[in-house]
Amino acid sequence: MLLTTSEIKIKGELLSELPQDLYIPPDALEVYLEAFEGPLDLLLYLIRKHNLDILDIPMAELTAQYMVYVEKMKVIKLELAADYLLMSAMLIEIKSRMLLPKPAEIAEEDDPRAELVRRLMEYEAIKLAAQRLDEMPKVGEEIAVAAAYYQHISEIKPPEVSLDELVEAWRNVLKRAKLNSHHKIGKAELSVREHMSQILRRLKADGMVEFSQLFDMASEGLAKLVVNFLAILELAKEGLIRITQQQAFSPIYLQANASE
Amino acid sequence: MKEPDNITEMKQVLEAALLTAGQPLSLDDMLKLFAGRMERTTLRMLLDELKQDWAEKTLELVQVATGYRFQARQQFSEFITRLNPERQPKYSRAVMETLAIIAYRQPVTRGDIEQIRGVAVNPNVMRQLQERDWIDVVGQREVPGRPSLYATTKHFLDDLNLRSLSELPPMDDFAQSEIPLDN
Amino acid sequence: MKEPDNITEMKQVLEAALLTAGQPLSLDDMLKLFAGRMERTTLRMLLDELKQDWAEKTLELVQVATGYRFQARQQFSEFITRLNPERQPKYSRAVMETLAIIAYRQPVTRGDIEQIRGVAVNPNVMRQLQERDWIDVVGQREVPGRPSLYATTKHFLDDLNLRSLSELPPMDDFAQSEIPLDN
Repeated sequence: MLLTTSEIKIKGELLSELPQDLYIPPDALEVYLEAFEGPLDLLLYLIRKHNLDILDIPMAELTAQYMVYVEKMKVIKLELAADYLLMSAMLIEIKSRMLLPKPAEIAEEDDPRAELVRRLMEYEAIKLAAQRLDEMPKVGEEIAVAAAYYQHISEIKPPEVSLDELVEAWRNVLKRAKLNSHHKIGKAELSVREHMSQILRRLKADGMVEFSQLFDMASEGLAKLVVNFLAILELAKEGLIRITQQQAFSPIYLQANASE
Repeated sequence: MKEPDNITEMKQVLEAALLTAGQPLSLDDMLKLFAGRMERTTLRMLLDELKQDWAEKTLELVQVATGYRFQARQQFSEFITRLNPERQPKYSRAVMETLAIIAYRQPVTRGDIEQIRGVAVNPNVMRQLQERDWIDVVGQREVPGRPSLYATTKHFLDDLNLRSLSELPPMDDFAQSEIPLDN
Repeated sequence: MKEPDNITEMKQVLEAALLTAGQPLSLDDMLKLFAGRMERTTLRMLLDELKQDWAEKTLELVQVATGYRFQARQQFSEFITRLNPERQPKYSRAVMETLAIIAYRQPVTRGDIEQIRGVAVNPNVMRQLQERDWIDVVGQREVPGRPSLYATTKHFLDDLNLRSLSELPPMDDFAQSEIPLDN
């Protein structure tokens, strides 16, 4: 931002005179804090607006002023004073090198001011970029994003259960019940138990079922037939079904014990 | 931009504001849009027209307690909700353990389950599993009270991506190694 | 409701979702609307059509860094901002210059920023930008002290209506006349 005197106020009074060098009067400190972002900013201002030649700054005087200033400002904003002081030191260094007798040929990049100029120009570009970013429309300021209402439908989704979770639950049951030594359940036993459920389901639906109807000789393998038979025996043993036969060699009937 | 000076422009300002407000706008809010150069009756008329303009669209202009807002028509809510799904609910430990017992020990009665878990089975637990169609009653045990026998269903196997119960991890795979035999 | 099975219905679902989102929706978000029954190429085509459909309307469909969103056309913003007179306070020059350095020179450390601006960076400045979710730490520079490297976020691009950093005004635009070194 480029300032004119009308924008700079000290204790409510307009600043009548703009600085001609890098020295900040202590009573104008707060103003400078707000108006300039640091020594680069101030220097840039002086160069661009007042055609200041950085070599024209009375360095010895400036340094003396700064020492007084730093003494005064020890309590507050010391780091700011340090920034300006550093800049003064840099300028003094540049000036002293410029005063040395020049070799006949001096390359552009050997000019001790080149580095300072590079920094000033980089800072200037950033300063303008910042202004541009500041001016761009932004969401929440100039950009309004569509945000109409919608009814959030609570789809009552049933919980998902994974096999791992099921096994974990069973493991916990066993752990707590200390059933492990008595209830190791293998694949074979699970097949039997599955068939037990299937037979019970069938008996529940059909009432009485003839024994051979529970075996599908055509489509089921031997292992499955055996498992099916074991399931019938287990059901009988657990008293869950009744097996009846009127006389030898007559059909054997199964019925759920409960279905009477 | 100059102030809107005809019905079309006024409706456009209203529409843009209502679509981007993120909350219902009261009549007073909407008057602010026009910097005081709008009568309440005109505003109401514009809102009516806007409502008509959107009659066949994806959103509708509705009046709620605190003002007017655009909202997605009901038939789109289900799809939009997919963008922000609710957290998947989980079954309680009681439900999971009951299910595991029925899966591994079927057919079992509630009494069996209670004996294995050592605590009473809440009827609600059985109901949840039955409503899910994961367990059903396959018979009764012939003991006093004739308790129901529960087993897992075909649907349970489908949902867990199993072809048969024998694909459940057999318990003796880890019975020895992972469950301490402390007796 | 049944899944949409024609272009018109699909566009309606898309439109309703984008008008209610309140933030950009990514292509992946939008695919979720159709529960996986949509190709990316079809989706892009539908978005193009939707953009056309709204070409003359109060809102426009724009693409920003994280996706697509409907936003009010520029000519209505002046009116809409009247609804919220207490706007976000403007950031200080220190904040904006720091942001500009991070945007154009990223990734940078605080030391880099101090070097360019010639003054110490107030930690509060970084905090303001982080709270706005415009910058974040993307790593550390492997030098003593391992200072944090800052970069701008996608959210920053979204908020400035940009798809990528390359859409920022080019730095060359800011090059001023040379500072003369006459002696």
